[in-house]
Amino acid sequence: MKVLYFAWLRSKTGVAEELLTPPESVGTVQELIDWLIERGAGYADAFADLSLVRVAVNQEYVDFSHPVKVGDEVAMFPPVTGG
Amino acid sequence: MKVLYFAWLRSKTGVAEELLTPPESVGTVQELIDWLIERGAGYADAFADLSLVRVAVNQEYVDFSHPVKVGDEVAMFPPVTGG
Amino acid sequence: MIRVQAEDFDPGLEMEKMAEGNHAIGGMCSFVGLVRDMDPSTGEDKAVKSMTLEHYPGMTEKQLEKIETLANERWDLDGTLIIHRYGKLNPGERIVLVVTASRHRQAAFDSCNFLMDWLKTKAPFWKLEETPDGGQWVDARESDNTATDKWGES
Amino acid sequence: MIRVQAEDFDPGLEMEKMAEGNHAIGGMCSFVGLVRDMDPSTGEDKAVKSMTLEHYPGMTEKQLEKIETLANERWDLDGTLIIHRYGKLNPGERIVLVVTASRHRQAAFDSCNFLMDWLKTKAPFWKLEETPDGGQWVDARESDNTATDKWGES
Repeated sequence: MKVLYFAWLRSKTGVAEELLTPPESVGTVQELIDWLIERGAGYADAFADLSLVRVAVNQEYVDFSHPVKVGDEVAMFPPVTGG
Repeated sequence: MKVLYFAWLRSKTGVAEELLTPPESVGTVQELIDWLIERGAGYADAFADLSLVRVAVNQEYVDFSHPVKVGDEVAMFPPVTGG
Repeated sequence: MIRVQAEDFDPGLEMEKMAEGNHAIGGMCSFVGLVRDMDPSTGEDKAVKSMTLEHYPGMTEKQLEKIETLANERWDLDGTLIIHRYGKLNPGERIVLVVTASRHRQAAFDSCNFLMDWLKTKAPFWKLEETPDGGQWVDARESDNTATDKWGES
Repeated sequence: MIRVQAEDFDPGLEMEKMAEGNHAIGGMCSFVGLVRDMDPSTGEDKAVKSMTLEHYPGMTEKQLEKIETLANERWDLDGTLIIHRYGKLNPGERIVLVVTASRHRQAAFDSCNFLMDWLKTKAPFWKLEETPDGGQWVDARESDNTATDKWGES
């Protein structure tokens, strides 16, 4: 599973992109985030307030209950500020 | 009094601009139009349907009850179609 | 700023000039009106060969300035421009340009929309279209009055 | 058409290209977003030295295409264009261009406004502003969500 972080989520996790193999118990976005938070303080900081986190799976917006599986591209980022 | 006609009001009256001296009994736009209608068939045709006539006195929109006096610039035209 | 002219204009250049040196501007909205070739009575395309825009010199400038003032009173704007052409124009040619600049996106959109709606019902221009059946004065559309009404009393 | 690019663009030229050869178009609405120098936290002018726009390549294009399709389903349009830049930009530089062309004036205005509102809440771009206090990620504004909501479910 490829996981991408943008804007201040990238600054806080210290990672732009990583290939991860979460345990089988991780089946949704929410479970992926819970698992990431255990990986270190940077992740815990990045995901401290989930109201500021948006998620896309395979480049489509999804909510936290959306399934994630092997081969997915999961992106985590703050609300967008383009335009 | 200078009287101007635009668009099809000009075509129908056959006049773009004329200097007129209406009788003293002409005190409003409506009275001016009534007097013009008596001047000939072109005017009668131009003013046959007053719902299609707009009037400006001294380059400001007015309604038919607006006064007209010596020295005024009175313009008669159809609803505008610019833009 | 308002301009009433026979000559064409360059919308990109006009926008560039308005934004120049003012870095408080967040956005600019523009509208360009073009000569259509559709016959307004039959709805048939490619029917209009050319169009002549007649106007009322003096009153046109007065009305456009009044409309521009109204927009600036109503919205917080960093710039407004109205250019309207007169004379003979061919299908595809530019007739009118409205540009508004503001700190706020919606103010730019709304004021530009307002200026176009008002111009359509208040600026003394009349279109004479050359069609295969001869010259036809374009009728005013009730929808333009309705469009202006949505901005309320001004 | 959509384009995501580092390079600047020429709004006038883009409009010209869209109108070319289609004399059914009655009007074109455009919006150009510019880099402001105002500090978003303090409201102070001339505080932003530069801005870097980060984006999510791949998803950006997908989202912009989706937004463009929505606009074309909703309005009768003769052309739509969205150009969004990324990378480092200075105050006064162009960020985004939206152009819509239609037979009908209000369709051009509304679809351009819709595209900008949707782009503001859906296109994956993030602004990092360089201020005297260092780099600051710009916060999303609730008003942008409200602006998008006015177009209803899409």
